[in-house]
Amino acid sequence: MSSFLSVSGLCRYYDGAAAVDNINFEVSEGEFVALLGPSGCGKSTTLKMIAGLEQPDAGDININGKSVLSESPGKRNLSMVFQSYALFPHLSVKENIVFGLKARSVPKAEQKKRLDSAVDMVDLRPHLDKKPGQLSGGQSQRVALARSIVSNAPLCLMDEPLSNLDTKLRADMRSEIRSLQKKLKLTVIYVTHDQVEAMSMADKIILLNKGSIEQAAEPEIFYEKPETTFVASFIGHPPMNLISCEDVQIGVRPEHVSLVDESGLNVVVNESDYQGSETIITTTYQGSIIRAILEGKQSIPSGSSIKVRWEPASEHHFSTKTSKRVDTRPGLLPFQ
Amino acid sequence: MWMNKVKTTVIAGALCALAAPAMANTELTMFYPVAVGGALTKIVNGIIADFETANPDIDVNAIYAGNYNDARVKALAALQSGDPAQLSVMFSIDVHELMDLDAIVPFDDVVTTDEEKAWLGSFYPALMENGVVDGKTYGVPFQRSTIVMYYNKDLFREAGLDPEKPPTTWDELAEMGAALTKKNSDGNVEQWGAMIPSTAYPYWMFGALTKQQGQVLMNQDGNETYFNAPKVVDALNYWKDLGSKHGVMPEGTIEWGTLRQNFLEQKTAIMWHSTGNLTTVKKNAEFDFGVAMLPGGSALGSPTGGGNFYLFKDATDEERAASLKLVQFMTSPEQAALWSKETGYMGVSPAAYEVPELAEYVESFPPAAIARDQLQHATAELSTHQAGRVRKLLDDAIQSVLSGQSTSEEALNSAQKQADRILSRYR
Amino acid sequence: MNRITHYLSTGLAWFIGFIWLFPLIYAVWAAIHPSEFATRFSLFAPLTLDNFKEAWNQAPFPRYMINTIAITMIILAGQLVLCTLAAYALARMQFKGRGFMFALILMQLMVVPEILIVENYQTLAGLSLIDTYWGVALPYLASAFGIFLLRQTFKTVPEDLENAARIEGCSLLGIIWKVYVPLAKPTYLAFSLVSISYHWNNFLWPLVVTNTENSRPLTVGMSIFGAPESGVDWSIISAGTLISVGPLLILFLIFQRQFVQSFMQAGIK
Amino acid sequence: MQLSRQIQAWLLLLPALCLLVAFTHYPVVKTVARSFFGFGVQWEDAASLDNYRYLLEDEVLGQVLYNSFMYAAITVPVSIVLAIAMALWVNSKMRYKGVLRTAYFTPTILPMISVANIWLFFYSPEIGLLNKLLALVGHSGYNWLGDPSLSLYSLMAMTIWKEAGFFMIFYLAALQTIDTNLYHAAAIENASKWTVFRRITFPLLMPTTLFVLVNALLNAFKLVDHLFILTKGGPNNSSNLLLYYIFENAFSFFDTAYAAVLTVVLLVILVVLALLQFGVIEKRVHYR
Repeated sequence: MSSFLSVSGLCRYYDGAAAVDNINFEVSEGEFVALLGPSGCGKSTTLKMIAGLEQPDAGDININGKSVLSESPGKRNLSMVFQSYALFPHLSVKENIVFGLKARSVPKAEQKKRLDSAVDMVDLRPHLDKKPGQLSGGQSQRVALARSIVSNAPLCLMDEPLSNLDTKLRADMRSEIRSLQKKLKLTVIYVTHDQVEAMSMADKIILLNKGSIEQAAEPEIFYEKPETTFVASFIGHPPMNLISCEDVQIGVRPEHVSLVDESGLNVVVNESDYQGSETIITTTYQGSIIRAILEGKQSIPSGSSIKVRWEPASEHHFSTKTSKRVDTRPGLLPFQ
Repeated sequence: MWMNKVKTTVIAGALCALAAPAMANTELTMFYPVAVGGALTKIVNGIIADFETANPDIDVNAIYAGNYNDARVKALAALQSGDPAQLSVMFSIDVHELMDLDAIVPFDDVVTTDEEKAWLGSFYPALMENGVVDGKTYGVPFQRSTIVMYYNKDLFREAGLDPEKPPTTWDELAEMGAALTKKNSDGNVEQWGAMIPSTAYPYWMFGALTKQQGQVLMNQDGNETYFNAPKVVDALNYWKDLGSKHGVMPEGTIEWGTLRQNFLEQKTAIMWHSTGNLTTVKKNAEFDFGVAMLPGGSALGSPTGGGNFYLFKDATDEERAASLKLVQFMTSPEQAALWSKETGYMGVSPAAYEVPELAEYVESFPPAAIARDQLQHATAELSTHQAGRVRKLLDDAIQSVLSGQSTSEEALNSAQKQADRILSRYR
Repeated sequence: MNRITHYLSTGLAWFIGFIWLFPLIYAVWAAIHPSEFATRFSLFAPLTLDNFKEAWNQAPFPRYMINTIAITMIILAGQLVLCTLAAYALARMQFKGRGFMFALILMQLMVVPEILIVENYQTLAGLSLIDTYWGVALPYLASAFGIFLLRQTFKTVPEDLENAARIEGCSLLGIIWKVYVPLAKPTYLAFSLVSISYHWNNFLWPLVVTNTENSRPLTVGMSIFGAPESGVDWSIISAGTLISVGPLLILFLIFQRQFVQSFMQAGIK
Repeated sequence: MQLSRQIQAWLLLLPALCLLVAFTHYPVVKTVARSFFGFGVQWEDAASLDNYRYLLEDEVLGQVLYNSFMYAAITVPVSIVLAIAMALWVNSKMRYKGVLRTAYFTPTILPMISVANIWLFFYSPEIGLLNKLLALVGHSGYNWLGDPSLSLYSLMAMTIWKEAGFFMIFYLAALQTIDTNLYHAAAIENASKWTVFRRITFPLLMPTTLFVLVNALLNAFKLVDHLFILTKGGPNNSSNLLLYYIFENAFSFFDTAYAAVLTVVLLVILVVLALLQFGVIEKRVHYR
């Protein structure tokens, strides 16, 4: 499959410091790609450069094989959904949705047709004449989506579109956006700092840290084969335990740690955190924190000593020096 | 074919160019001020309309520009902006300043025929004083006045005075003024004996008082003033004494603009004011009033005042000829008579008073002739180089004395000193 | 005790209100009664409209009115356009020397055109614009106050709105017109009303720069018409005053609520 | 290729900038130049200090400067205090406060030049309203405009009347933004009205006061319209103000050069006020 969007050697500096530092990736048509990372990692800057809202200091952006760097945002044939929704407060819902069509002088009849189908897709029919100020967060989100839909642009950029919604609504919108994307065969670049969103929605995740790509892969690879300690500690909830051991760090996911009576690692319990279906206990082992997820309610008093263990096959190993994955020396820890 | 077309065009163009001067009217722009009451613009517009009817080849754009100062500013502004006026009515005393700015030409250079020369000599000589410099006539009198004394005959009768015998000397003015000043039970004055305005044009009123002492305020060349001459000091002392010593006039300054209203509301029995107010006073007074010459000190006297016609340098010969025509028209005996009757300003030439209309008017309303009769005692109005600044020096001195801030000697000495400094470079 | 201060305060408020309105009340009184009642009060004074007729006849009010409206509108339109463009550049665009330019513009807040009448007069004379609408208007077209005000307002517009509009294909001017202008409406309204009332009433500069009825606005016309030199007739002057402020007064009475509210929304404080 | 943002920015700025330079910066520079090179309405070839020498000898100038400062020093604080009081009244629960607000604000939209004639009637001795009112209590009245010790104050009264209502609007806007919870908290503390004003309202109005103060000061130096009708600066310059004096020199005396020197004096005063304003703006930043 030839790449629809390709980003190569992209750099952006603010006051001499690199916000985006030599980023390369490719996106195929119809793919849903999540740009994941902590705040300040450069994911939004990357998105803005793709949109044309910012100019890169180096590198190139190709859409359909053509460099778009010299094109203004309006000419790149893409749409964008903003974290703040960016709805025009002085315009009605309807006017907001067709704003771009008007700016591009799309014929009236065509405007109406596209509006109608978009409105039905996102269920906004009863709210068309309201002003954004009268809408709930979810409704505003839908208006922003509708604006993106009517543009008929094959590429849609989403900048943390769900971060202003409450948890329940967020889950609903996740699947809704995903199904919309599939139905419209949209190519989506989705910026988020929420790994759950990325894992559950994306075909491919690009994890950024300090302006560089840490890893780019399918979601399950992120879980199963994190390339760096940063990835390892970013994905999963709670994140992977990292235990220093000579020149490697051993990574074990808390869900793979179990409580044993004998032949385990001696650890001291710091606290246990009851979360309904499970309990997360935090323990210390030789200065490293080890968390374990246990089923049901477990009350273990702080300060008590217990034993834990895991299957050697579920261990990941990272070089202490480079923080990169090393696939040698399994089962390093002696379980007594 | 093509050549023909060009030829025709060229010929047509040339014809148009030739025809243009003959076809197009000469356009004149003139500014004029109004410094007294009434709808004078209407009257001026009427005269202009008559002139245009009589001279269909001349269009006159007469612009009412406010007071004398405004008119001068506007006329000079028009000159600078490259869209000049060809003639204007401006303060008779602006002559030195206009000459310094090289803005005006003397009428002597424009009049050619004997008839025109005769016209130039037809005005009252006293009215020409301010307009003649170095033997050449730069200003022709138009809306000219002297100061006259308006008095309320009813109040004279009430005070037991003879309404046909207004004061003729300074002493009489003080005496009769005292009789005419009425106080209420609180001891507050509710009717004053006399008022002489001391804002707007205080130097003008003062010119009357000094003339009555037989002293002029400046020389004919306008480069010397006599502000601190002993008789000038006396004159100012008398003015001040009317308020502070005789108590017949309010102390402090008296507003020029509201004085007429004061007189009409009988708050003062006597006022000194321009003859230009005569018609308005006549129209609005609900009492029997008289007009008299100003009372005399050692002599009678009043400065002339008001506006003269000036011709600007920046004009074509045609425009200048048309301007002269207009000035002649507006100062002709017939128009001057009409103007005088409508406004109270004086007829500028003896001939004007022979026009039956004005002659009859004067007969039926004798006050209309007082200004003219007073001309024999008249002198020029204060006019110097840098007139505005010099005038203000005197104005400030007068006001500071009347409001009790300094003595006449101090104020006038200081004014004279500063005037000397300004005028020395013109000597 | 508290109640007494309350009544005193209320009384004072209305007393001052009365004094503040009094000149206008007097003008109405003087204008609708014969001139002998201009300085005298009598309940039974006869009513008349003659003063209006007289004033109307003595000065070309319609012409003055047209001039004033034209000048005010030229200034307002120019200010709105120029200030919007400049304010946007200063609020939202990165360019070298922005801070310096802003400081240069703010200078006009202190050095208002009134102070520079002499030189500005010379400039306009050089451009042959004396006694024209443009002559009156030009020095005021670029208003530092307007630029400052709009810049502050534009800065509060979320940047994402602009980004959205850019992605939807709006040009730079399109963004200003479709996003910033509508969002700054209260500021525009407040500024417009301040500008209109300022220039409707402006006197010194028009006095200097106008010569004739071609461009003379109401204020200058009124100063000539009502100059004390010609002897004050308050009845006619009052009538003239009412004629000249009438339109603005009516405009204000209609819009006063919006005016005050837009002031508050615009955050002019 | 789209125009670079730099060029676009300059294009947007250009029209306003050109006019500002033409009618603010260029005339300032030219005024300064004329103050050295000017003579009357002409230009001289060589610079001289003659105009400035006249400045030192000018006896009127001292009076004019004194008047201007007095004018500012009195009208500004009085207007501001009145404006605050008006804003508080209009913002309270008083009945018919809309009428009151209109009354306070009306002077702002009346042209100074027309209304000055009406004030002339109030001030006129003998026939004027003020003295007639004084006569009712048996007082002989004053020559409001004709007495040098009163004329300037008479002008100030009209200025305050004109300005206070305008400043009120700014305070009204500021009052509406004050969090009502503060007043509720004060009510729970049972604070007196005066305490509430002194401890809550007034401090919160401080930024507005600073802003209005500077504007009022600047206004005080350019508000001279009423002089044209009421006093023309008299009697004996007792009510003459700097800007009117500049106008007189330039347009009555045709001494453009000296008017330029006076303008330089005014500019210096304004620069000092400008520095003050920058201080104020800096302060305001801290409040935000």
